[in-house]
Amino acid sequence: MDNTNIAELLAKPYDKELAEKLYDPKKPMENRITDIGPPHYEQFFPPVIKENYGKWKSHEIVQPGVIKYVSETGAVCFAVRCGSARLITTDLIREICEIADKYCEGYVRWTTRNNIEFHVTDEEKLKALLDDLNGRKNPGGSYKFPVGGTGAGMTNIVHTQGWVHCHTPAIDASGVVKSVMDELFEYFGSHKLPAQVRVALACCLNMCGAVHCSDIAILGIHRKPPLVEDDRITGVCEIPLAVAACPLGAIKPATVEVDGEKKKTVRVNENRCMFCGNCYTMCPAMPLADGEGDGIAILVGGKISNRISAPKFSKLIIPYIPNEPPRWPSTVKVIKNILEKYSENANKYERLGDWAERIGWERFFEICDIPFTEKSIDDYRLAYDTYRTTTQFKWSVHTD
Amino acid sequence: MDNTNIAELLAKPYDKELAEKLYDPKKPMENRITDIGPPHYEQFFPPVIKENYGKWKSHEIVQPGVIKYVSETGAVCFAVRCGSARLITTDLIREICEIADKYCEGYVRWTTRNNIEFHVTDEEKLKALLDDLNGRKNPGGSYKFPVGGTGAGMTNIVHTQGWVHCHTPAIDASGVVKSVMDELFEYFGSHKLPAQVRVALACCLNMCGAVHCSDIAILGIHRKPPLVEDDRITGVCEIPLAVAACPLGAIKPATVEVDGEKKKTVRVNENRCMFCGNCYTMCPAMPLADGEGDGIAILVGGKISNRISAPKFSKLIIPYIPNEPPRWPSTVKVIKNILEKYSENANKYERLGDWAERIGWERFFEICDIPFTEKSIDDYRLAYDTYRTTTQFKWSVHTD
Amino acid sequence: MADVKKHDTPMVDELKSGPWPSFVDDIEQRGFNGKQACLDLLGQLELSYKHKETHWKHGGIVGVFGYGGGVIGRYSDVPEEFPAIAHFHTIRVNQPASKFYSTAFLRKLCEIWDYRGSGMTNFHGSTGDMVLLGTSTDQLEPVFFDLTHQMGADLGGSGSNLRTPSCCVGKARCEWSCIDTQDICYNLTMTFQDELHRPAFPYKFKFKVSGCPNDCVAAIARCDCAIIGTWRDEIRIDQEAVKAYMGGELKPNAGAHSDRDWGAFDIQKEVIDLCPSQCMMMDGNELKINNRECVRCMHCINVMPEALRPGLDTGATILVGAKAPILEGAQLATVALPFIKMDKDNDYEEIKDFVDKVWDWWMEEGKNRERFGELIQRQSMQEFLRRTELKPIPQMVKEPRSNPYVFWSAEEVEGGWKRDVKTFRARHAA
Amino acid sequence: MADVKKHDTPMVDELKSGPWPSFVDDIEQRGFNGKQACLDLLGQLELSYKHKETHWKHGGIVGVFGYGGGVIGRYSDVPEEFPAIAHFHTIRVNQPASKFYSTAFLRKLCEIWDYRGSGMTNFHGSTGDMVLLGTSTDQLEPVFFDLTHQMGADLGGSGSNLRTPSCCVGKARCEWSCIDTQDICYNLTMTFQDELHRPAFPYKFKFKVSGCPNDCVAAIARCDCAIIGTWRDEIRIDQEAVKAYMGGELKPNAGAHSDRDWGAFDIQKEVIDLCPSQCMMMDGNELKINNRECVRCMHCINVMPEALRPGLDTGATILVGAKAPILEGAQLATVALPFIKMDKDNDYEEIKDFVDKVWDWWMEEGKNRERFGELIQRQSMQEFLRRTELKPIPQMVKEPRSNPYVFWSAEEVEGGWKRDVKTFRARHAA
Ligand code: SRM
Ligand code: SRM
Ligand code: SRM
Ligand code: SRM
Ligand code: SF4
Ligand code: SF4
Ligand code: SF4
Ligand code: SF4
Ligand code: SF4
Ligand code: SF4
Ligand code: SF4
Ligand code: SF4
Repeated sequence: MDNTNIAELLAKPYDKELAEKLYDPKKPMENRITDIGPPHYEQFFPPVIKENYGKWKSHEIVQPGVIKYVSETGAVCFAVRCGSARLITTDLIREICEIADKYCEGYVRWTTRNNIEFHVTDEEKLKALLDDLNGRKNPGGSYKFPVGGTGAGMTNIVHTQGWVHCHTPAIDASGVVKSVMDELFEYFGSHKLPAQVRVALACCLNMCGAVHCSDIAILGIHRKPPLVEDDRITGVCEIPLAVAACPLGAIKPATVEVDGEKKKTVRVNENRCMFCGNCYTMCPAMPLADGEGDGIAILVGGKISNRISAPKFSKLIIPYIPNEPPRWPSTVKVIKNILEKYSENANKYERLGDWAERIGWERFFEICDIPFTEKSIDDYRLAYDTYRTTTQFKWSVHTD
Repeated sequence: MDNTNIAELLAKPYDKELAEKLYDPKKPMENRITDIGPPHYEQFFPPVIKENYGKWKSHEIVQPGVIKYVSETGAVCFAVRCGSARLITTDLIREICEIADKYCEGYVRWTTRNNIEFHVTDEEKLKALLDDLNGRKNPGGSYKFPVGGTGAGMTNIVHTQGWVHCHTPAIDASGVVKSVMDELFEYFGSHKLPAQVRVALACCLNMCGAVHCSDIAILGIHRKPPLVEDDRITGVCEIPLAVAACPLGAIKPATVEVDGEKKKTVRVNENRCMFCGNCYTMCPAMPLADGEGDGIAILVGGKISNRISAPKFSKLIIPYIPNEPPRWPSTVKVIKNILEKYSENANKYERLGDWAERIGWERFFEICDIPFTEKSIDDYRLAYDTYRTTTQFKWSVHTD
Repeated sequence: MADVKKHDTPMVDELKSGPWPSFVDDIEQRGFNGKQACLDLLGQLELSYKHKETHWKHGGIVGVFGYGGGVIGRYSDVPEEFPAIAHFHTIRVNQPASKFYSTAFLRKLCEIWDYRGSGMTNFHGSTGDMVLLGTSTDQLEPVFFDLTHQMGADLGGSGSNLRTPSCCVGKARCEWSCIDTQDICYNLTMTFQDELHRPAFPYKFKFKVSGCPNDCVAAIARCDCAIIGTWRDEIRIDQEAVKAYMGGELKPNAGAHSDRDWGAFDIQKEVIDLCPSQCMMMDGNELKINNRECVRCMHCINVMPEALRPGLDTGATILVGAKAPILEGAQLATVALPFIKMDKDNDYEEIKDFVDKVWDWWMEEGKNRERFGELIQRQSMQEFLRRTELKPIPQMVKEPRSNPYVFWSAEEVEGGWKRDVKTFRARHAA
Repeated sequence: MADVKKHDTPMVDELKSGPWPSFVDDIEQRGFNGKQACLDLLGQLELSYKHKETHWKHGGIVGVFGYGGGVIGRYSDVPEEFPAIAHFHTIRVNQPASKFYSTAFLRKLCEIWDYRGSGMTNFHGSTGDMVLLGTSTDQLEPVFFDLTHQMGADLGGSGSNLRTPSCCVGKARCEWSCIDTQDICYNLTMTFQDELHRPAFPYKFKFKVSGCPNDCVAAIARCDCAIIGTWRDEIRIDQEAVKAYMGGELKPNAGAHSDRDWGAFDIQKEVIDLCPSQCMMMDGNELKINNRECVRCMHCINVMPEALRPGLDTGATILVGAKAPILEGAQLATVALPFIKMDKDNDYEEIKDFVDKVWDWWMEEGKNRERFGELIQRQSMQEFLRRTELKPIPQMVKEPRSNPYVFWSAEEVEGGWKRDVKTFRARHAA
């Protein structure tokens, strides 16, 4: 299988019966193609991209969502970026293909933040494409392909599975993202923030959304220690693994009587539990999820790029907001407020975390009117490095 | 005993027999005065200080070592600061008293860095005092009372006991200080550095000299694990305490045969030892000192004041220089070099550590021509926070 | 079209309104369009909205023959109510580097997935895969055969193996890329197919490749081995363009701040003063950069893309050990190799040699579920350097250590560690 | 004068030359002047220079009756060679706050020490005591009786007790002192005499008092409880003096940079640009400070002492937990109370109440040889706040935590922690 040239293969119609013909469970290696890796990228490049690979000279964001690239060869390419729910159906992908075929010579791309990008090479097509995109709406009225996500604005929220697919979430992902993006929609299609603002969501502490370095992070958290299913645990996991799973050593082996029978199980020292969920990952008989206990923590001020300041972690500023499906109004409100306060107060080019550091976190909490709680004080391994070991601080509502 | 007024008491001649008369070992509480605390400070204030307490308005360093204070009352006070070896004899104190009586109405003070301060209120006396001080020399030619230690210069080296009195030192203190100060003497009596430079010395990791936050720190270190005196250990310390002493758990109880007899003792996992010396502090049968192993580590860039930047720790830049009594030439040389490079390159008001951070530590090592070794990389508890987690760094000799 | 059953989903339906693309509408439409799984998924989601708890069971090990990764098992814990999603495994399909597609490819994928799965996807997963969301165990092998035989596609990673590498758009469209991000990503993926498909590591291992320090694929935060483009020579300056920015003819930051009046562009305030290494200055009308002091943060280039460009002696900085918080806390990646040439001609030998040493050490010493970055923290950066045969340089640390707890080995110390108590006591009475 | 024996000390003698005061000359002279101990000390030092090892034995518990501290026992390990220093204990004498002395006091001290000790001292010890260096066990009680009866002086601390508090020169001579450093130091010392003399703590505990954030007594790095003066209102500005600095009539930083040509004073570059909170500006010829944003770093005041002065609503910031590296690594002190009035009239009640709570906790929970700062690290800042009844405020931290590992208690969580597996499984099939 030559993955550098699969055009021919793709040109063939899908053969629904082929797999069953080739695959014989009794001889699983027969006809098996493995380790071919992903298709080679180059064959999917639109012509202008292929021809100008490595030759691009500069770019200009001609309007939010539309970036014009100019090559040393003089070639021009417009990239049009559209928001996406990421959780999308084959129908929607087909619609994307239809658009790509119509305007983009049959090519399309996704960004690292799950936006869709269409490429055209002349302004006329650009205009037609934009009109087309803006016109496509869902039955409920939402845009199918909102254009934006560039420059000093907000782009798509990187997020994870939530209740749509994962087994460990403390919150939903897609629903929260939709609720936040609806409210902050104006920032997606405009360049009026001081710098780019990256919002991310992860539905549990595993942080598949890598929210640990985002300007604003929405994090699903549990707040109740794991249940222990004494009658099931030995059947579904090994006690030593469950015990070893806990970074704080809060899990100890135990023996209990279940229906008159002695059973090996574990006990959790609940006061030492920090709800990380690693025990559940290792052992299905230790679920943490709880409708009342679970909810959202907000972290802010992280970043990835090495621009001006070094990459940094997001900081926990709101330890808990209850789950409020379907629209999570409290979460939406605090995020909007932070974004607006940032927008009003930060300097041009200044990322949210750099702003907070410049004015001081005491001032950040004051300006954003967020109560400071002990939960924001670190007490994990490297906690000491976050203590304030100087008399340099500002007076604020907290000291008034 | 009224410690706010001891003038009368002091006026009486010293009665050499009194103690023996009053103290009866069989009735130790008889005649015993305890818990009186230190003499009240106020009675030792020179008149101008007492009268203007809390009224000082401003000051000017009229020349290195001489600070003129002006009070709201119009009063003026000159403080004349003199270097001192700190390790001084009663003869020298008497000489200080003689000077204080002659020029300073019988008062004198010591600074927090062990310099001596004389106070006079008029310029004439000031001149006479300065002349007198400059004229006093030791038989070997050294100044008894060098004037300086103010402003953007070097002041006295805070230091500790060394081989003169302590049981745990890896180096001498007074000898090293003398050697360094001799070489850097010009900086003590002048204001030509970018900012103040605080040098400190501690003869072991206990750091009685609190060298952990100095611009330049000279630190005595051991490099051989403790010996274990199997035949003595149970007599002089408790095994569990010795075991518990080790922060790295490198000490384990053991039983050995000494002269055919089974003895309880300990064994050290030498590869886990970091030579902190805490075991020896707890147990005299575990000495670390070794003429070949011990020596000096140099740390730089710490500070205490909250001026401009927050207080910070000194950083280890040279892990080891051998002990070279009596004049420690290698140590003196590297310190002088660092000081000079700092002086040439830093901005006005910029402390050594702030300079190193501004130019980047890679550049600091380059400019000071100090080899970077793995010993400068942290591997203790909070090590992660010192890793470079950004692509921001400079090219230097290390990458060329 | 088959008959489909719509559940009552009042809460979930609230997510149809508002301007942002509604996943609910999309999924519901797909459901009405014949996919019961879609409607069952919305039904179960409604139940989750009611209970505020997930309704997926814990894990489930499923996969395709010969691979230990690429499929995540998933079962509903209310299968009677939602039988179409009783099994709902995901298949991670390795995306083409930087995620360009032909519609032919996507259409074929849709056909397969409509036929064999739920019709639902993530485009893309957080690691970068095309995620096919929801099918039953019996369809796993057929999907795999379809992907390999009919599309030339393969699975991505999951489990304790190499995860699907990913990269930024790089030279394909970006003028700043210092390295061939796609080629590196593809090359590593192909070279390490075995590591990707057959879990043999202590835990997951990720590569990401960004063309420059803007790091558009978030490598520095999200992967065990980050490859980030950089340059060693001088930032290229077009002084005429600098003047054009100063004169207001060119828009700063390529127009990224267009919707707000930030006043006239001020090169001093907006560029020179913000340069983290303070290595820029105006010399009359000329912009001067002291490149030896530049830390290549990209800011000036970002602000004046027509005037400034990365240098020509390009390569990559390699950083290691980034990860999410589980277990010991999150880590950003640490500089390991400050600069290496990324040489296509020698098949990226240098980085692969490095990676081999990394894996040797980690596979020998790493504990179960210990990420590579955690191993470094546990065994020390010194050990990392020894095992990878790198020399320690100050670029690896923000600052030298401040604690004095240095380890020495007997070989380093004059006279070694063998000492005799008696000789010591001969000098020193106890 | 008694007959004295000079040892051969060629190496030590090398330390007589050079300009810095030679401790060798001083000690040798004192030796020739009748003190064999001085000459023996130099002799033993020579031996140490030869062996590169100390020649003092480990510890030795000696002291005066009723006190558990104040004396450090010390014995030579080569007593035959240097009999005059066979015993060489030190006595720590509590210095008067800020270390002013009358010559009458010093002379008396010298007399005592010449008669009963080695004639050698440290003026002063690192903690602040007058250190009388070297006497024998039988002289300890007599020295103590002499000190108390004939000088009104007392011992300082050593061992696991309160150590001798110390302070900067403060209002006695410094225009910036926001608090009565001497009075506070004296008051605390007197109040806590029992704690100072009778070890009852897990380890040592230190107080230091600095009048302003310049921290001339190094409190923030060297003590368990640092009291550092500050102000809450506005920096006082004398605009005329500002102009005088700008005009070059006044020397910046009071002349601290006098021996080098740094060029004409530039208020923008030297003050405004260096202000860490960037809260200063020139408004025409007027210097303006946005005091709400000022972090009271002292820089502007240090540079222009004739023009700027701390505010008038003064008090102290209390920081806790600084220490040297043993065992867990060095710590700088952490903000505990951002501001308290230091009220002489109420006998500094507020800080004493705080200290009581600190000690209660530490004495209950502190492990042997665990400094207070280490207890905070081990049991968390949260526990510290609970035990001292302080409310958490952002001033206590540099930044909020970045890891998500937050502890919750059952009371804080809706429904508590009691949950029933059966009810859970009724909703979720296993
Ligand atoms: C398309 C995409 C790369 C890809 O392979 O898909 C991309 C494309 C560009 N990035 Fe990016 N970045 C992309 C994700 C990122 C990420 C990763 C992320 O967000 O997860 C980052 C790091 C985020 C962070 O720091 O937290 C990122 C940090 C930057 C920066 C630094 C901005 C800053 O102020 O720190 C620049 C420079 C700039 O914007 O001037 C930049 C610049 C650019 C440029 C101008 C580069 C160029 O010349 O083509 C591209 C258009 C920028 C724009 O959208 O305004 N790109 N960029 C990604 C679009 C994501 C999206 O759909 O929104
Ligand atoms: C006398 C003394 C206080 C005492 O109670 O004994 C003192 C006295 C003064 N200090 Fe200090 N400082 C004294 C130890 C300190 C210490 C503690 C130490 O070094 O161990 C520090 C913190 C050191 C550090 O940051 O590492 C200290 C940091 C300062 C600063 C901050 C300087 C900076 O650039 O960071 C100032 C402000 C200045 O110099 O402009 C200052 C300013 C002053 C002023 C100007 C205050 C005043 O108006 O009287 C005094 C004269 C300064 C001079 O010598 O140039 N004093 N000063 C101490 C003299 C020590 C000596 O003998 O050399
Ligand atoms: C599907 C995906 C989220 C998504 O919605 O996109 C995902 C989903 C899961 N991740 Fe993840 N991770 C996904 C990208 C990530 C990322 C992001 C990245 O790769 O850039 C991270 C953070 C970066 C990192 O690797 O540290 C990530 C960090 C984790 C962790 C924590 C690892 C750590 O060292 O801290 C776990 C926990 C574990 O491994 O047990 C985890 C575990 C999981 C599991 C397997 C749940 C589990 O406990 O076993 C999730 C399966 C969900 C499901 O049923 O579909 N996932 N996971 C992403 C993979 C799709 C793809 O292949 O493209
Ligand atoms: C005399 C003095 C050094 C000097 O030359 O001035 C001193 C001398 C000793 N110190 Fe110290 N320390 C002295 C001030 C300090 C300071 C500085 C300070 O107080 O500002 C510190 C650092 C600040 C701090 O407390 O953390 C200090 C941190 C230590 C430590 C490490 C404590 C820690 O928590 O890290 C030890 C080790 C111990 O306690 O076992 C120690 C232990 C010792 C012992 C008792 C040795 C031991 O292992 O038992 C030393 C006795 C030496 C001797 O024979 O004379 N000494 N010690 C200082 C006391 C004189 C005085 O009372 O004025
Ligand atoms: S963040 Fe947690 S809950 Fe969300 S997809 Fe990843 S592992 Fe699952
Ligand atoms: S949730 Fe985390 S801390 Fe709590 S018991 Fe499980 S593994 Fe331990
Ligand atoms: S630093 Fe160490 S050797 Fe020096 S006096 Fe203190 S305890 Fe003794
Ligand atoms: S010197 Fe320190 S690390 Fe080494 S054995 Fe002794 S206590 Fe442990
Ligand atoms: S990381 Fe750099 S090279 Fe890659 S897309 Fe972003 S800006 Fe371009
Ligand atoms: S890339 Fe960054 S560090 Fe280098 S000159 Fe430009 S702004 Fe300065
Ligand atoms: S700490 Fe402040 S008040 Fe005290 S002497 Fe130093 S400058 Fe003056
Ligand atoms: S004291 Fe420091 S922070 Fe305050 S105005 Fe002056 S320089 Fe700025």
